[in-house]
Amino acid sequence: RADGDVVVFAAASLKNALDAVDAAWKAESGKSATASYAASSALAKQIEEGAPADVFISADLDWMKYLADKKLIKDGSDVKLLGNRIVLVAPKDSAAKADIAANFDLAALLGDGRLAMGDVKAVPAGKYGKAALEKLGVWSSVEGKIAQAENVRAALKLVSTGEAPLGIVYQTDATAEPGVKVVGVFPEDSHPPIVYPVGVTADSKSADAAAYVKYLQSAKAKELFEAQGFTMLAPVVSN
Amino acid sequence: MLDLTPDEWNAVRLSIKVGLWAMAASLPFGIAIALLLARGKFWGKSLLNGVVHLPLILPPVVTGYLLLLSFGRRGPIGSFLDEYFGIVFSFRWTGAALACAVMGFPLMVRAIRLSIEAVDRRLEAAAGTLGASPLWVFLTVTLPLILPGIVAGMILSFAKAMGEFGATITFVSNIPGETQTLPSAIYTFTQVPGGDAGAMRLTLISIAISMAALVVSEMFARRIGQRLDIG
Amino acid sequence: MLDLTPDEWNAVRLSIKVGLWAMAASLPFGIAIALLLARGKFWGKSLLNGVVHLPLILPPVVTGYLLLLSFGRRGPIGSFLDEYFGIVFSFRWTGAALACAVMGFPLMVRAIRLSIEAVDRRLEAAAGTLGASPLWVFLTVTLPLILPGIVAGMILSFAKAMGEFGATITFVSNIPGETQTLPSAIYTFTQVPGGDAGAMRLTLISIAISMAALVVSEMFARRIGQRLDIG
Amino acid sequence: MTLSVAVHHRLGALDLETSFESAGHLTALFGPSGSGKTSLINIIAGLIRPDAGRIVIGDRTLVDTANRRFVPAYRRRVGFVFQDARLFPHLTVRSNLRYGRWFTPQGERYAEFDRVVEMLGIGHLLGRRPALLSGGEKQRVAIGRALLASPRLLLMDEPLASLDDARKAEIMPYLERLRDETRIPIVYVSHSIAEVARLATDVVVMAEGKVAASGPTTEIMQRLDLLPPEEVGEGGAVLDMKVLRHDEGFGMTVLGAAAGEMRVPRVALPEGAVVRVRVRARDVMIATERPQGLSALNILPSRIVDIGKVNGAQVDLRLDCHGDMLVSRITRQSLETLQLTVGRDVFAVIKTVAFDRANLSPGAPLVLTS
Amino acid sequence: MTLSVAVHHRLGALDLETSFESAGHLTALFGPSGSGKTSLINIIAGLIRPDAGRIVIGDRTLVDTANRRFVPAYRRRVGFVFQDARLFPHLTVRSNLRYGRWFTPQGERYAEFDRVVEMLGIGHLLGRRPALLSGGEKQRVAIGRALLASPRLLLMDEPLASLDDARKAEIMPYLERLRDETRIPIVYVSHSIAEVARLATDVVVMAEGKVAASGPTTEIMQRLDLLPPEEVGEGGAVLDMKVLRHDEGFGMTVLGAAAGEMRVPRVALPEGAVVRVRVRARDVMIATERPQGLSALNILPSRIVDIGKVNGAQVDLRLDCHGDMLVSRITRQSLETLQLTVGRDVFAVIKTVAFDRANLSPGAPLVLTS
Ligand SMILES: Nc1ncnc2c1ncn2[C@@H]1O[C@H](COP(=O)(O)OP(=O)(O)OP(=O)(O)O)[C@@H](O)[C@H]1O
Ligand SMILES: Nc1ncnc2c1ncn2[C@@H]1O[C@H](COP(=O)(O)OP(=O)(O)OP(=O)(O)O)[C@@H](O)[C@H]1O
Ligand SMILES: [Mg+2]
Ligand SMILES: [Mg+2]
Repeated sequence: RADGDVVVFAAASLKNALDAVDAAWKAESGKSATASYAASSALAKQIEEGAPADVFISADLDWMKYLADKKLIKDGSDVKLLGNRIVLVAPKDSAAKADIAANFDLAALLGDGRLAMGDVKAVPAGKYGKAALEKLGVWSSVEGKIAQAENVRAALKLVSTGEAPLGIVYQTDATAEPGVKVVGVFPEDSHPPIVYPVGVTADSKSADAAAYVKYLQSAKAKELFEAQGFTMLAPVVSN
Repeated sequence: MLDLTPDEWNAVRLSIKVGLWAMAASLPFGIAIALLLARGKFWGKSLLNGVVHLPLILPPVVTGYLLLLSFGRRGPIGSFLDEYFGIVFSFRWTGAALACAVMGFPLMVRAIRLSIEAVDRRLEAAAGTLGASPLWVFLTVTLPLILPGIVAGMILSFAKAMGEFGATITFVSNIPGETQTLPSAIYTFTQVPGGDAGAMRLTLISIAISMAALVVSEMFARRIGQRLDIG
Repeated sequence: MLDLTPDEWNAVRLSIKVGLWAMAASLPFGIAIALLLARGKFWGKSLLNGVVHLPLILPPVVTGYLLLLSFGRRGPIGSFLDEYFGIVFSFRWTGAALACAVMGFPLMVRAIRLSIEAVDRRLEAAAGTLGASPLWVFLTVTLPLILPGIVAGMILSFAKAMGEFGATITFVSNIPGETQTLPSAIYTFTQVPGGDAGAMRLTLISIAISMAALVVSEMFARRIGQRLDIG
Repeated sequence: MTLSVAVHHRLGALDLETSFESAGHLTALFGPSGSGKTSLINIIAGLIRPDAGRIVIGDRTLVDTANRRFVPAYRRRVGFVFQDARLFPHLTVRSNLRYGRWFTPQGERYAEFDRVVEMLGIGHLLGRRPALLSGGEKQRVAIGRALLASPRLLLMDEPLASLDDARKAEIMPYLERLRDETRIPIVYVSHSIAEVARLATDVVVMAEGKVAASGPTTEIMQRLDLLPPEEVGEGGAVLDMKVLRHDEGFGMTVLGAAAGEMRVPRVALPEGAVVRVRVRARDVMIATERPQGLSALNILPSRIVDIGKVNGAQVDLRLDCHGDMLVSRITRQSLETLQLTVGRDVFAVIKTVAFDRANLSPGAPLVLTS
Repeated sequence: MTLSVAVHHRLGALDLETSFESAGHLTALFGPSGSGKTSLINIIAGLIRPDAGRIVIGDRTLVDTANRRFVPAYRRRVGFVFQDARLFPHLTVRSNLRYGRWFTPQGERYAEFDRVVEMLGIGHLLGRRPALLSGGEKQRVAIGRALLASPRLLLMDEPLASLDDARKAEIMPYLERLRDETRIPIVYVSHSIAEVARLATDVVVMAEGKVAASGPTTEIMQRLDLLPPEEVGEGGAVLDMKVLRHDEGFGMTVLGAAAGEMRVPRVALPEGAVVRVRVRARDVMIATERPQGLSALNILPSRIVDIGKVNGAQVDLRLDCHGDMLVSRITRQSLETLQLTVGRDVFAVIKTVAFDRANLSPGAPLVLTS
């Protein structure tokens, strides 16, 4: 890692997209970014402990707010960058069909199987999923049948291996995983908006951090993010 | 401080149960493999040794996936066991115990193996001349002499089970009352802003349980040690 | 299959470096603590024993946080070491080594301790009568006799370092070229769609390195064993 | 029971190439340190698998490499007293002693616990762990452990080396009884001629892995050349004599053989019993006329049949006492002064006190090598 | 150098309560198995810290519990030959032997490697690991290891028990030289009266943790009551005699003392040298008239000064030979037949061949207990 690189602390689920964006940025500007991918929680606490991060991209608003509240994010630097959708998936050989709407019969679809999703308290995708199911009025009927995974990828694995007949994961994961098929998409208004915010840390001394964050909102970046299934929430800015 | 939620109480109980089962169920295999590695001379011994160490070498998540792939509902071993023996691991506490047992296995085997290698084989020969068949020699001489290693292996396995969550949560997920062990519960807390206090509380409970187990094991080991003391 | 990206090569090199350092740096402490626990009689021995086992008992994430809080730039120990010795752990490879050393420590101590407890103390007494001071007795008699335990402890520590990522990633994050070890890189792969192939590739490399280490250690141990063989 | 051993085994620098047959009840292995005695009994016990060879005891073939036969140690029912005691450190003395019993069929248990414990004087140690025993105590427990397994073949590797003589004196009669009454064959490694002469029916002398000589004790003991220089004084004739009568007044026993009558300290055997008497060569004096006013009580007329090689100041004479052979060691000076020649009739003079318990033992019915 | 030991120590059931002083150069500890001999030398070595007591050697106080003094084992410069060999299993024989050298100051190294190795006959074993040695080989290496540390105090716990007599005969002269030339005090545990009589200047007889008797060897050896019943035959007088002349023709040496002249097999010492002669009680016959035509060469006029307690068939007489004391063991029958009474003048008759090498040793200049 060359000194002078922009150090980006990013939620692990962004790796594919962000690696592509970083490569493009390097090609265009000649500057490099170094990304450290881990759970948002770990990254936030590391920044709190003085980690040499310039930019933080969280998988949810909570951890960004956690840092912002401690004045560890440069005022006004945070942007709601990306959005995502949560979907209901089943193993690819499954015959399950669902029309996700209020009070749809998820319990019947599960049978005696379990619904795999991220931890409903800890993992963003789990939190969104639980909110959606509550909003749709089916939570109470499946509450006892949840298999909470450490992260959304693990939930996806539980479905792709056939361990669980259904799971709730991000669209970005579902489209890229050949072992599952999307059974239904949760209505966007059934859960709080899924947001990946980005911000520059208060301790950042990098002159390029702001430029990097700006590049994340460029047309090229938008193209790369959307190729991975994210939606771009921030308006495109031009350099 | 001890006003735990019912789910947390469940996690405590489950952790102890999973830890004890993981420890107990892996013990015979641990002893057998340790014996093989310490004494055996066979083709593929290095391979076996490597396989035993795998759970240590692989990131727990990977071990969890591998367990899922082989012992899961559709995995070759999982479906076989389900069909012929009715043993199901997926999303059951038994799966958590399996994951913990696997994760602690290399530690247990190493401890027992070290003890086996330290046994004075002349004592076994002496038992043989007194009419004890190899099995009896093992039961009456080798086993008592390697008790320190067995105790160490058991405590390592139990302690590991108290701390293991990567493979467990990946394999059997995190179902309160069924597969949510203490470390899974702690993990959940660490992932939420402001969850530190809760994590701390459960961590202290986990430490308390393990310390109790440690103290008991040390007392036991001291007893054995005194008996074997070579004044 | 071996066409790794530069970052991945870095991870391989870093993992080996971190593993070796973790193993080597914790060895003297491991031997000292094992001696204390095996031989010492002092108030607070149970406590020490418990503390040594903590990294095993605690979920790695918790260990990572505790390291971050104490050895981080702003932590009490971290800032002290930085100020007076210029040793910085936070977000450096040294921190990764520290995390791995800590995680492997209970395993190393147990192995060495088991060996120490198996030493025939009458041999040490014999060395004493020949004029060897306690330190010399330790260096010329005890140490050679516990080599099997030391080798086992070292290999456990190294293997653990090859698989450890929970505490590492939590303590020093996952910065390519600085703190991204093989298991962290593997973890990252498992977090994104289509990462399985990459994870598999790195996993195989990790296994290969560990197996090489295992084979070397076994050969070494066999040598020692032959020397100590009680015919 | 005949013990027949013919084995070849390579041990580092030593080539063990041993072949002997012994029809005796107690076969002594005798030889310098490192000559392969322990290795040989390890092979007999089944702890070492010989490179080649055959071991047969009675009608049981224990090893026959030509026919790929190898009875494992635990099926041989040997009682092995190791040179190092090798007690089980995790068991009390009592459990150590009882260990072999578990594996002995009920009907074949001939050793009585209390009797053995009493003989070995280890009653007060039963509750202890071996680690706290003294060297001699360990060795005694080891002997007890081997005996209490009621073995069908007893292998003893210098079992009495670390014991004081008082203790030896209590154990030896037991071994004699074992030898004579239970007829358990015993292979006994020892450095002590006194032990060998007293206990052994047959002797195998080893040197550098080979058998230097073997045969009945009476024969081997007369071959002073086989004995190590330090032990020749202990060598001499071994006579089997009959108890003629007891002289209770003086606490003596009169023994008889072809050689004549001999007075020895009181022997606790009935009249008619056979006693084995070791007459050390150095205890036999020569007189040309019947001595008067001398405290030595045994004066046997005999004839010089052989004058041995001169050895420093000393020379050994073989005497024929009416058919029984005696050996006498005297100085060259006496040989010359007394003008002793082959064929001359002389008196063999032996003090009664020369016979201590170590030289008298209930006579082993000597069995000739078949 | 005076060795003074007065310790109290509780060992399980045994109460070790030992107190003795020895100004001798080689102090033998003698006593039955379990009497506390090993424990006592462990205390002298510093391996056991006594509950109470004082140990002083020369002007060095090793232990003084009253003054809280305790010199740790490694500062005592003792050479300890353990009852079990205790070789370092991870070192070759050579490294085992050299171990103590490292810790011996250059100027204080008196033991020569080659000399010791040759004496012990372990030259061919130097490259081996202890695990592959025979019992006697181990013990010899252990002796070598202790000697090569050039200790200032040598503690030997039954060092020769597992050795054959030929080997013993090579080691004993070395120990004698050590005792007499280097003046290294030696404490020597043994069950063998022959060894004790030959080597020891002083004897401490132990029984159940207590000192039953202690004193110069010459005194203790005459007290046949102290000896275990099996060993009384070995007891007797110990005389220090001067080499008068050699009789090369017959390979003999003539020794002189107050008692008169004695002919013994050739001794490799110059005229005028002092030789310690052990005269076993059972080797001394009594004659009321000077015997004629007898192969026994040594006939000493003497007077009966004491008739001991009757012991079975036997009785011990003390004889005064012009000031030197002899002990004779004869039968009660002879006592009566020859009408022996205190005060009667008789002849003590001793065969020359009764003196083998074990009974003759370069005389230790006896030092009286200060
Ligand atoms: N640590 C201990 N605890 C209890 N008893 C002990 C301990 N050490 C020795 N003993 C006992 O003390 C007695 C004396 O032991 P020691 O080894 O000194 O005997 P010893 O005279 O050397 O006998 P031996 O000739 O058989 O070697 C023995 O009965 C032994 O069992
Ligand atoms: N496994 C082995 N490898 C190499 N050499 C060996 C091995 N075992 C024994 N020896 C050697 O073989 C020789 C015979 O050993 P053994 O123990 O049979 O002697 P021993 O007659 O019992 O002697 P001792 O009277 O000293 O006990 C010794 O020189 C020993 O060093
Ligand atoms: Mg031997
Ligand atoms: Mg002893």
